Amino acid sequence: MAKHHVTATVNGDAVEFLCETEETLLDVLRDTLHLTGSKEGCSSGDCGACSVTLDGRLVCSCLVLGCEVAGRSIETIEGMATGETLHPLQQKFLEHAALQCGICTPGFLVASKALLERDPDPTETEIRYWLAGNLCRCTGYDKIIKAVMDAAAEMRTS
Amino acid sequence: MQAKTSAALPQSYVGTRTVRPDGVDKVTGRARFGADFNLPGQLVGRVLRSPHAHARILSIDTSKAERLPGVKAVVTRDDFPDQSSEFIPAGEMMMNYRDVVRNVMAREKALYEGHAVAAVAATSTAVARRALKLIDVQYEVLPHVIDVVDAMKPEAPLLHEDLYTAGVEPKPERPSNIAKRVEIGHGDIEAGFARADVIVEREFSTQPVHQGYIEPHAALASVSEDGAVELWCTTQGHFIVRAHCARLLGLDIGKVRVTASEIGGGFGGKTVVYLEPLAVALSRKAKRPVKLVMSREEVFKASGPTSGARIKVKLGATKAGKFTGAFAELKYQAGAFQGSPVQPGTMCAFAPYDIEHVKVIGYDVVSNRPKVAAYRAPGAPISEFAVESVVDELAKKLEIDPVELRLQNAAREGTKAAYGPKFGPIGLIDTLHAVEKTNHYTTPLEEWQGRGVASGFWFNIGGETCASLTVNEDGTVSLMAGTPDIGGLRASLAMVAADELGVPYDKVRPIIGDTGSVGYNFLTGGSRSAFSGSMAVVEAAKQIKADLCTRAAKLWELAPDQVAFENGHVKPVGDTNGRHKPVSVADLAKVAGKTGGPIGGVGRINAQGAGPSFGTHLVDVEVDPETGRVTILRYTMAQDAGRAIHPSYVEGQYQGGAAQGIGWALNEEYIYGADGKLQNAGFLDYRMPVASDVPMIDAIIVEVPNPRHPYGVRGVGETPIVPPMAAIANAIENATGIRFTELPMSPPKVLKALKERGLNGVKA
Amino acid sequence: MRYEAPETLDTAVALLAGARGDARVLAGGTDLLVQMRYDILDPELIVDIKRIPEIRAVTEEEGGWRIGAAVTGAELKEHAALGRAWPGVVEAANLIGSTQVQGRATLGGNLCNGSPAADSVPALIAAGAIASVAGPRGRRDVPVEDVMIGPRKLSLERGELVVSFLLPPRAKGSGDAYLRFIPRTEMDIAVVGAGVSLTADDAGTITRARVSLGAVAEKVLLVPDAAQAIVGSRLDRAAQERLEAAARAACRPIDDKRGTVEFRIEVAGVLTRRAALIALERARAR
Amino acid sequence: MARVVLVGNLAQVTDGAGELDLAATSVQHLFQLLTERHPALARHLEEGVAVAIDGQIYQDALLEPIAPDSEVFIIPQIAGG
Repeated sequence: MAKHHVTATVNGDAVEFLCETEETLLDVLRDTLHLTGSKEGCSSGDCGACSVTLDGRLVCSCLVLGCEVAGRSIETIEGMATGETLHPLQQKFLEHAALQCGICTPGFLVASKALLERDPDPTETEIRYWLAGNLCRCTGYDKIIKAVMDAAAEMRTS
Repeated sequence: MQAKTSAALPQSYVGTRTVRPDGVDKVTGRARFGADFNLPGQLVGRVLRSPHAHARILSIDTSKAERLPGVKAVVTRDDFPDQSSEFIPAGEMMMNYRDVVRNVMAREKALYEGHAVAAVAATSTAVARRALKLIDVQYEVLPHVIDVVDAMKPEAPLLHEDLYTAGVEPKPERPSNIAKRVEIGHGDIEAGFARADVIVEREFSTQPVHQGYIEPHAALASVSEDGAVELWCTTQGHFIVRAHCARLLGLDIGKVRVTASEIGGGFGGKTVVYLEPLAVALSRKAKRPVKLVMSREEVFKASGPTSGARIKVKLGATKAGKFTGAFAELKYQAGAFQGSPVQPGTMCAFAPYDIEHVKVIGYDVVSNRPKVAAYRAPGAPISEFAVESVVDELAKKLEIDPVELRLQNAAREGTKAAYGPKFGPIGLIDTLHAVEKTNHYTTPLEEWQGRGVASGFWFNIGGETCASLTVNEDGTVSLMAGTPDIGGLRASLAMVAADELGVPYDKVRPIIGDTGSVGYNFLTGGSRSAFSGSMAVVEAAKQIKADLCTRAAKLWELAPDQVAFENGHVKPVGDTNGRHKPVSVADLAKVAGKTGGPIGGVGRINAQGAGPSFGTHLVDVEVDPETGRVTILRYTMAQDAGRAIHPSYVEGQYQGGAAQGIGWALNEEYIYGADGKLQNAGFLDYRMPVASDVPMIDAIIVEVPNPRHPYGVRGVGETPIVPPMAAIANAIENATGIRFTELPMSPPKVLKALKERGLNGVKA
Repeated sequence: MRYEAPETLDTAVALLAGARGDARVLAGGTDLLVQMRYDILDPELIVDIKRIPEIRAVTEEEGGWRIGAAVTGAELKEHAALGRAWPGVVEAANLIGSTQVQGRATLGGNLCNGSPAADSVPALIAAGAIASVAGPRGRRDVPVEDVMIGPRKLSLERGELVVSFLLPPRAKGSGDAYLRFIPRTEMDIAVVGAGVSLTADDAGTITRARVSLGAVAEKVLLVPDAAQAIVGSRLDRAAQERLEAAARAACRPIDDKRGTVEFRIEVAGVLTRRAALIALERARAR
Repeated sequence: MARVVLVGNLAQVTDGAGELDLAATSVQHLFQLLTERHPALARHLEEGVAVAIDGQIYQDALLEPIAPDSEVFIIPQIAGG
């Protein structure tokens, strides 16, 4: 059967693409739109490396079909910085060395941004549970949690 | 986007917390990992894997798949020439290529579920998937064996009809699954135990655990008509990948160019080849680029993990707490081919202690599981888990504080290690004092809470390393290294280069070169990359400084010994001091062309002098007496870094290793069914710690400088995973009075033990 | 593989009924997409029901609440009034997977995936929720405990789909709770799940109760004996022990990679008691 | 004469002789002397061993000097993760 013709908004830009029914949003982002910042770690929604927001809602792009996003708005890691300026979360991840290998970092940043947009002042426990769907095998999470708390504090004061 | 750096000249960068040069790419999604590379005309590769744990492969018919439109190449065992059974250097590792070729593509037999049997390259994923279904493999299913003890039984199904136990004289008459027997030690343990007032003897078991890197294996190969090979892959050692691919496919090493992508975690699991030779073989046939990426299920079934094991430990001590004799027997699973880390397991078991009489015996045992790969301090966490548990039990019996007992017996400079030689300056005692001094150590505990401590040791290595420094015409510096940067290496090397040449840190741009652009490098492993890489950078900088002095001396018409290099400038010294204004690296770079050409240096070394790193971990747990759940309440660890080049990334290694150890201790395991198939090949049921499972991990950096390194650096990457399992088992014992000897200490096991002792029930 | 996203129920039913091969309803997709990716399912037709208004709505109805089958866990969590009336149901829905999964996973999908370990189902059964089912032969109401008949097996006929769930009006002094046991703190499938809904009089004596257990049998169980064990009591120690015993007696679990028979039976009692205590606490608060 | 200790399985190859005194001046020289005495050792020395000279472990360092009073251990080679 013919491919689906889909128009949507990605990081504020109107995009058009063709996809098979079985192609996931992650497949479309990576292979068709060449936005490889979202990573494929498991294809089962268990690692969070493919996290994006769909109409502002945090989801795993490996658990969304490409054809489902017609007319909807997607934000990926590629849309997080504004021009020359890193998002405070990105800056804090760098300053706190909250990444080692970096494969999980885009997912953590997208998920953390979604958290701080809902709750500007989360507790350590709230952050840990919100991010429980993002696996990191390098850091033990310590510096990631600290970076998110520090970014939240800075965003509250600015 | 310019990220802030936290330090400025003339202060030394080493020891500060700079922002990593590759950081911005990694927080913006720009960084390219293994699966992020693509080429025009690229084909999709897929691997057909054995559904059986043990089966003879009677025939493989690929004709139907080859006829499917869109299929451009199919490869099987016939595409990989057999290799003789001899140990050949691959990089620094000794590999038996007879096994390597059989592991990348099953030959006579499929030896584990997930063993590669064939691979296809097609124009789309859908076509590739259909093609796999069209490959007709005839199997004769054979009885399988999964457990290490079962595999050692004489009547066990035999994996390799030609495998005779090495290390026993005379050679056994019959083949078996026991590949090797190793033994180390010194003194006379019988005499040692005779002098003991107290002896503790226990048996332990551990399960295989996977390295669990979040990035699956991925490789993209492009082979041209003239046989030139371009390979992009995620690996801890692209020079090792080059050596393996050249050997397995009969290629000239010089014709194979391998580029290491950014690597999404390895922990030892990306030191061997899986997809890479298949991608090259497929591309060679299809004459088009071929990309292969593993699914998570394939990662679990066909790569890693580390060994599961059975361990016996016997340790004796005097009333006063002096260890008198130590014995251990280690049985390690190697997976389908020999080569478990049992040898280092034997050498590390008692390494933290000064014991006169020691004997450790180890067995390397094959069974129908994926061939094990290195995992952080390979072999050490397993044997040290058992030993550190027994040390704790001994402390309890002797009524001596567990830290005090360790201090009494701790290895120090001059101690004869269990594996023979004497230690140089080491920091074990310092790490014990460091945790003892924390308020964590003295904070009161409540009911059903417990506190545990354990120490750990790993050797660390050096090895062949190249790094080049080029001073560009504007005074900026290009740094090229050849070991993949897995956790901040580029930052550390740039800091050392900046200090050596006296240039600002953000004027040094470090990159990881491909196998064609930098000299041979052993892989990133053995906690060696920052240790060895910084030595190579120092060597390269030395050449540049000498060259700059020569050029300045000539410009000033002075003798070479009348100039010297001091914090970024060449200046006249001695009686000519002050005769000329000191000239900076940048100024000399401007006139490089007029003074002899480009300025650069290359460090080419085989780094020796690696200093062992010891660590001590302190953990509080709480046990739910009704469900057996163990919660990690608090975690503190101290480890000797020699000198921390970048404290944040050293702490990161500590914290990450501890978290992996927490998973190993509590929930991670390979679960097999009676059919020999892996039942939990995914992140849903292979339970790695998530953010809400762990507390903050307080990392204390102890610095006992390594005298053999210009900055005193020791490797730090592996030791952190050694102590956690015992520390947690000791904490659970402290909370419940029950000594757990089987990993993982998962809720069903804990609850069962509590019930057996009538300890389960409502919390007071 | 066809994909359709109808905007009316009738079209959805017609598509499902008329499908040539295997037809699957797509709600949150958090199970369906994984099963497709790992070659467990290869449907001929996927019907995305998220564009049908009534399947996406939460509405008050005769003092009770009607929850559309494709409302996500995250949306339920943000519905303050529903959270006050049925905290246990909302908590259960929010235990399904990660924050990311919460953004997609639905009550309808969780039930119709047909897993005995589904987190939201014991809470719905304890709540006495009624599933409204639409099919070629019109609408019918089915108690949630009767929808699933075994692992991956539903009592729905070809072409039928769950449209919504009706949670009955809440009497004064009512409360519900759901607890599950998993080895980690998040991200695992329930090893045992226990849902309790009860009503207590002013003296704190339990007058009505429903108890449901997940992951301890081939389907999610309604356990009347466990409810009987506490009705008429104030959940004193003796009643708690009767409750635990009745819960354990109802279990017929299996050994698998997630837990042993012994462990599941033991913990079923513990969680049922703990859930009942929380439910009673909540009942007393109103 | 340097004191040379063979750790672990190597002693089997030398019929139990675990310790020897050899006038070795470098690792390469040491390997020559050892193979002359125990030809069976050659394979093992090639297949990869590490040499600890006065407590310092060397891998693939044929040219490393050995002092007359050095204590030398021949141990299995170490890689790592």
